[in-house]
Amino acid sequence: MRERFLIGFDPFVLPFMIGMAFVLTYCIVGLVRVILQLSKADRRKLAASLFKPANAWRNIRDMFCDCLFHVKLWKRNPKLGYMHSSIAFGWFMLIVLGHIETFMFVPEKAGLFYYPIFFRYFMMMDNYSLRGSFFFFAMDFFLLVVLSGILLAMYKRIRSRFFGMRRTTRLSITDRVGLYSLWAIFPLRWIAEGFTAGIAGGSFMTIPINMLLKNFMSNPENITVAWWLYSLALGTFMIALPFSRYMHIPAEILLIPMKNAGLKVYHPRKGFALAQIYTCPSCGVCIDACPMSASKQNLKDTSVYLVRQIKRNNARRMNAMTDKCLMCGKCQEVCQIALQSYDIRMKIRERATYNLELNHGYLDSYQPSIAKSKVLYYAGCMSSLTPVTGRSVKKLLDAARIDWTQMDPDGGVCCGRPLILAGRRKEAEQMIAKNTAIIESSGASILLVSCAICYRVFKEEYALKGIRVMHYTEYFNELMEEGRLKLNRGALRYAYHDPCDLGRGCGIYEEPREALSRVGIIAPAEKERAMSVCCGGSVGSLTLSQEDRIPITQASVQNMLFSNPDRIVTACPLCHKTYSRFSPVKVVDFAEALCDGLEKKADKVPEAVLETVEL
Amino acid sequence: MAKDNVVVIGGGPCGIEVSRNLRDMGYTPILLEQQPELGGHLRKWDRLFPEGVEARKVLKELTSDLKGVKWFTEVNIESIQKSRKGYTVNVDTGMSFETKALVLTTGFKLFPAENKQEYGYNIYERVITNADLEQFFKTKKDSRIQNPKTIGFVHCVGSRDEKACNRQCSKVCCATAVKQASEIKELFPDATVYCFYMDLRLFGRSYEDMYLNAQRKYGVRFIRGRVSEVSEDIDGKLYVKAEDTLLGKPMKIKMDLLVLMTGILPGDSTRPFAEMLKVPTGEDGFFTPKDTILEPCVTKESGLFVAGACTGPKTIPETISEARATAIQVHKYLS
Amino acid sequence: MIDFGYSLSKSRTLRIDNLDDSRFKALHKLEPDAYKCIGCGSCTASCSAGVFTELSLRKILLSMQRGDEKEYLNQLQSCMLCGKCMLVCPRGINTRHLILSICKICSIEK
Amino acid sequence: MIYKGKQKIWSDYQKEIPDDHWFYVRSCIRQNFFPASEVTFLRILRDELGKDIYETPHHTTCGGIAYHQECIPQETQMTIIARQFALMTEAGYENYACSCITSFGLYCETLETWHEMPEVLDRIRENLWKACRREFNIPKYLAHSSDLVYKFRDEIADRAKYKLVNKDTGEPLKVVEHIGCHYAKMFPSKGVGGAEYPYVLVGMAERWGGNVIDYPERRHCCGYGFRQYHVKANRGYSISNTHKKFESMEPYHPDFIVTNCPGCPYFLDRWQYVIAEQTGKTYGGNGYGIPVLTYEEMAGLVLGYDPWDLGMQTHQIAVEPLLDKIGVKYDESKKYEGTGGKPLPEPEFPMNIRCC
Repeated sequence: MRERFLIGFDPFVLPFMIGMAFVLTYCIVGLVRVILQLSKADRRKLAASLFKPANAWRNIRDMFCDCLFHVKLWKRNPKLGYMHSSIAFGWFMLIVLGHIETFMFVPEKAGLFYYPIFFRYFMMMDNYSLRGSFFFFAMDFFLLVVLSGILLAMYKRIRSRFFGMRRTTRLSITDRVGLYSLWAIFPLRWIAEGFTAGIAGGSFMTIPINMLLKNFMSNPENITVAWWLYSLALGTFMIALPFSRYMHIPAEILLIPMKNAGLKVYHPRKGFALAQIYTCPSCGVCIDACPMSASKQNLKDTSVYLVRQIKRNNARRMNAMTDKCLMCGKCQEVCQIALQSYDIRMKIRERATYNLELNHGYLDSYQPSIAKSKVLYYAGCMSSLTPVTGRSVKKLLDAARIDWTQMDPDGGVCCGRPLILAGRRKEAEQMIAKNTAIIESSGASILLVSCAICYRVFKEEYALKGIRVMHYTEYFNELMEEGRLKLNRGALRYAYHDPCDLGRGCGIYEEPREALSRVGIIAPAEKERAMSVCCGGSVGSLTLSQEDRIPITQASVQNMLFSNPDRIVTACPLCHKTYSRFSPVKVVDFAEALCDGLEKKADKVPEAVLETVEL
Repeated sequence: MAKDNVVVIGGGPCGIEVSRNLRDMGYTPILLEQQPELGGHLRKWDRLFPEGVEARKVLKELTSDLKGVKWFTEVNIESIQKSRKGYTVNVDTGMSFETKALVLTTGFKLFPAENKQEYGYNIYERVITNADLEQFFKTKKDSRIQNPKTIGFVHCVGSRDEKACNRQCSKVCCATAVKQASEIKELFPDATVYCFYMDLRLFGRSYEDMYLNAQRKYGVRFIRGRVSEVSEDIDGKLYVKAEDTLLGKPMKIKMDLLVLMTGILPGDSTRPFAEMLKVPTGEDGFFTPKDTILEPCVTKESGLFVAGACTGPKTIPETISEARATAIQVHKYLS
Repeated sequence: MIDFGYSLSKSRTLRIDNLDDSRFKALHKLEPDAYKCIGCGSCTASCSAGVFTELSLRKILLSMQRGDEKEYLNQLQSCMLCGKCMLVCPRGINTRHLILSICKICSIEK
Repeated sequence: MIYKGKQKIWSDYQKEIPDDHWFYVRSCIRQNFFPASEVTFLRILRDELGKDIYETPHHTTCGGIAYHQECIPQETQMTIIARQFALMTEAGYENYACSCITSFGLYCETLETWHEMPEVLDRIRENLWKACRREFNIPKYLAHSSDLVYKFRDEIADRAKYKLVNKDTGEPLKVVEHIGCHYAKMFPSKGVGGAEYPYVLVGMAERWGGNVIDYPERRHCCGYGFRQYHVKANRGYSISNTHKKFESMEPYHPDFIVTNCPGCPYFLDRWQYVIAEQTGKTYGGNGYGIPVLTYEEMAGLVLGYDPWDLGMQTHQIAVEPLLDKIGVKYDESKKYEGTGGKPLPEPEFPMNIRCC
C-alpha cells in the first residue's frame, strides 16, 4: 500500500470537511451550553460521577449497548434492533477500521480528518499482503452490514408494521434531508470504492462492481465524480445533523453520563432536559405506546412531537401538548433513551402562569377528631364516588380484626396530587401540611390508601415521620401472607389493571397480583405491568374533553379483555369509575374482588360465570 | 263492498291521517275543515323538531294521497244529531252527512299572547310569538325582525300559569324554543340569544342533542327564571326583567326581539262540541276520553271518537300514531 | 351635599347588556364546553372544598356567563382541583380545565 | 308602541261608574300634603258639574297605613271599614267613593274577602254592632275619586280654559302618569284599563290635550312602600326606587307627572329635592325638577282655577315652568298669600334644585 498522491489532498474532501467542522463546532458549543446551564451542584455531581470507576464503567457499557448495539431495541423487536445496530455499529467499525488502516499504512496522515474516510481514494495497492486483504475484506463486510441496515430502513418507511411499529414519526424537512443523505452515503461509498477498487484494491463488495462496469469505472474522470458525490452526501448529512433527529448520535454520548450521575430535570429546555431533547432520535416508539393514540387527532401530541416543539421553542404548542397529556408515564417506559417526558412536562406545567392564585388557608381551622388506632385509612376524594371501595376495605379490615379508623369519613382534604399534576405544586403545600398534621397526630403507624393517585403523592411528596404509607394492595397482600386475612379461592378470572400511578408511578406490580391469585385466577391483559394502558380518566390530562377520552377508555378496556376475564379489577377509584361506563364485563375494585374470597366458595363455578366464559 | 261513511271533524294532521287510514280500510271518510285549506297548524310551521324536518314536506306527504277521502274546507258545523243509527252532521253549506261513527280531531289553539299583558304583545313592536317566528322562518319577511343583536325567548307563555288560566304544561314549547333559538342564531350569528325558562321540559329521542347543540354550537344562553315584565325604551328596544334564579339575582336586559312561546289551549270548537255531544272535558278544557291509559281515542258516547291535540298537547308523531290507532278503533266499532 | 342619614342604594339588578362578558368569551375559547352547563349543581354538591367553603362552580360559571363574576371569584381560590366535579358532571364538562382556565383569565381585584 | 293594542286592553277593562249620588271619604294624608286637591274635587263635581257628593265629618281613617305596617290585624281594619259603610248606609247612599288609593285597595280587598268568605262578613257585622251599635250595607258601587274625574273628563274638557299643550310650540305636553300600586295591581278588574296599562289618568291627560309617555319603569312603585319610608333605616331603599323611576323617565323629558295616589305625588315631589341634594342631579330643564300634580290639580288647571287656590305653592318642585308652558295666568306675588289674609310662611330654598 502506498499513497497515490503526494499532496494527499483533493478538493472533493471539502464538503466532508466543512460538514465535519460544522458538526464539531456545533456539538462543542452545545456541550458547553448544556454544562453551563446545569446548576453548580449538578455540575459537581456530574464531574464526580465521571471519575467514579464503577460509574465510568457503566457509562462506557451504556454507550456501547445503547449507542452502538441498541440492546433495548433488540429486546423490543430483533428486526428493529438489527436495523439500527447494523447501521450504527457497521458505520462505527468502518470509521474505526479506516483509522487503523491509516495508522498502519500512512501514520503521518493520521492527523487529517478526511484521510481515513477517503482512504481508498488516496491509496493504491502496490503489493498484496495478508494484512491488506484482511482490511479489504473487513471494510467490505461492514459496508455490507451497513447497507443491509439501510435497506431495512428503507423498507421500514414503507411498512413499519414489519418492525412491530404501527405508526412512525412524521419526519420534519431537516429530518428528511438527514435521512436521504444518510441513505445515500453508503451506496455512494460502495460505488466510489468500486471505482478505485482496481487501483486501491477491494474485496467481495467492491471488486465485483469494478469488474462489472470495467470500462465505465476505469475512466478517471468518473472516479472523481463518484468520490465527490460520496463526500457531498457526508457533508450534507453532517450539516443537516444538528437540525435533524440524527443529533441523537452525538447527544447520547453526553446524556449517558448525565443520566448515570442521577441528575434531575429542573427546566423544560435547559441543562439535563436539553441533553435529553437532543438525544431523542424521533423513533416514534412513544406514538404507539401513548394511550391518546387511540384517536388519530391526538397523534401529534405525543412525546416525540413535544420534543420537536421544545426544540423549536414553540410555547403555544408546547403548552397545549403538555396540558393534554394524561401523564401516564408510558412513553418514558418504552423510550429507548428513557427520555424523562413526565418530568419535562411537569416543568412546563409548573411554568404556566395563573392570575388567580389558590389559597387553602381556610384549612387552618379544620381539626377533625380521629379516634386513635393502628391503621389510619385515607379513602381520598374520588372514593366517595365509588362507595364500594370503602365498604369493601371495611369488610376486609374487619375480617382481619384490624384496629383501624377512617381519616375522611365525611370528606377530607385532597391529597394534593391533582393540583401538583396541574403544575401548581406551591399551592398544594397547605393541603399537604394539613394532611401531614392530621396523620401524624392520629397516632397511627400505618397510613392505608386505596387510591393510586393519593398513594403516589404520599410516597413522593409527604414526609410522614414514623408512619408507613401502604397502598391497600400491598397491605392486604401482606395480611394474607401473614395469615391474618384468610380468603377462599374461587373460579373467577380477574384481569388486573395496573393504575398508572401505582404501577409505573410507584413500581407496584406484584402485590396486587399475588393477592388476587389467592381469591381467583389472574387473566392477563394484552399489555400489562409497565406496559399497562391508561384508562383515560386520568386527572393528569388537563384539557382532554370527556368525548376525547372515550376512545382512550374503550381501547384500554379492550386491552383488559384480552383473555376473556370475568371481572376487570383495578386498584384506583378513578380507573374504576372510568372503566365502569364502557366495560362489557363487571369492573370491580381490588378490595371488592378480595371480598369475593370472604364468601364460602362452592366447588363448581357458578352458572352465571360459565355463561360469560362461553360468550 | 262499499263500506260506511265516517265523518271526521277537523282537517289537521290528525284528521287527515285518520281519514287516510279509514279510506285504506275501505270506508268513505268525510273530512270537514273550517279553514280554507287542510293542514291545521302544520301549515304555519317551517320546520319540526328535533331534526328540523320541513313542515311543508310532512304536510305534502300527508295530503299527497287523498283519493277516496271526501274532504270539504270552509265548512262550519251547524248541528249534530245523535240517533239510534249514529249521527247526522249538518253543516252551514246546507249539506248533511249521516254517519255511524264520528271522529273529532278538532285540535288546539295557541294561547293568545296579548292576554299576557305584561309581555306587551301587540303593544310593543318587537314582541312576537313562536307562530310569528315560524312565519318569518318561512317567508324571511317580518318588519319587526331587523337584524336583532339580542334576542330573548320566553318559555311558558300561557302555560303552567294559573294567572293565565292554564295550569298545564304545553309539552312542545320547550323543544320549539330550543329549536327556534338555534335557527335564529343560524340566521343572525352575531346575536346573543337568551332562553328564559322555568323548567326545561323537553324529552324524547334526540331532544337532548338538540338542547346540547343549542348550548354548545349556538351558544344560546339559558336563564332559569321567568320574565316578569317587558317595557319599551325610548329607542323602541325592549327592557326585559327576570330573575336569574340560579344566581338569585334580578336582571334586566335590553333586547331587540322577544319571542313568546305561546302554549297550547283547547281549540275554540272544543267546548261547543263537548256540549253538543256530551263529551266530558277536563278542567283544562280538553276532551276527556273514556280511559286515558287504555282507550285514549274512545269516548263514553258510542260511535264518538277523539284524537290528536283535542285531548291534550301532542307532538306531530304522537298525533300521527294516535290517528292511526283511532282508525283501527273506528273499524273495530263498525265491524 | 346634605347628610340625610340615608342615601341611594346600589341596584341589585344585573344590567346584562351593560356587563362585560369578554372573560366568559375568552373562557369559551379555552374550554368550548363552558356553554354546556345546565346548572344542576352536581359539582357544588360533590365539591371537596365545598365542605369547608362556599365554593360553587355553578355560580362562578353562570355569573361569568352574565359578566358578573366578581363576587364569586374569590370562592374559586379554595378549590383543591381534586376533580370530583369532573366525574359527576352530567354534561361531561372538563371542570378542572374550566377552573384552570378561569384562573388564567380572571384575577381578583385587590 | 302599537296604540291599537293598548286600546284593545282598555276596552276590556272598563268598569261601571254611576253618574251621581256618591258618599265621599277623604284621605288621611292628602289633606296635609296636597291640601286643596280634595276641595278641588268637590268644587269640580258639585259646583261645575252639579253632582250630589255627600261628606260626613264622622268618617275616620280606613286603617290602611297601620294595616300595611302590620300594626293592626285584618279583622280590626275590616271593622273600621264596616263603620265607614255604616255611615254611608245611615246617610242613605249606595255609591262609595274614596280619595285614597290605599283605602281603595283595602276596600276592594275587604269586599272580596267578604264575598269569598261570608262568615267573615257575619263576624264583622257582629264586631261593629258590639263596638258601636251600627249596621251597614255593602256599597253597590265602589270607586276611587279619580274614576269619577275620569268619567267626567269630557264634561271637564267642554268647560276647559286651557289645554295640556305647550302654548309656544303647540305640541302636546309630555305627561308621565303614575298610578298608585293599590289601584289595580291587586284587582286588575277594579281599575279603569286594568293593571298593566291603566287608563284612568291616561284618559284624562289625553282628553285634555296631553300626550302620555310609556317609559320602561312606568309600572314601578313610587318608592313609598309604607315601612320602607316610615322606618328610617329603610329610607335609602325607598328613595332608590324613586330614583330608578326618574332615571328611566329622564330621556323622555316629561313636562309633568300626574298621579292618583296620596303617597306617590308626595314622594315623587319631595324625593326630587333629596336626590338633588345627594347627587346634584335634577330632572326637569334648567335646574328645575319635574312638577308632580294630583289629577284634581291637573283638572283644576285645565278648568282655569288659580294655581294658588289649587295649593300648588305647597309643592317642593316649582310648578311655574309648567304653568308658563300651558300659559296659565298666575300672580307670583300671591303665591304665599294664604287664605283669609293670613300669609303662609315662605320656604327656604334648597341648594341644588331650583324651586322658583
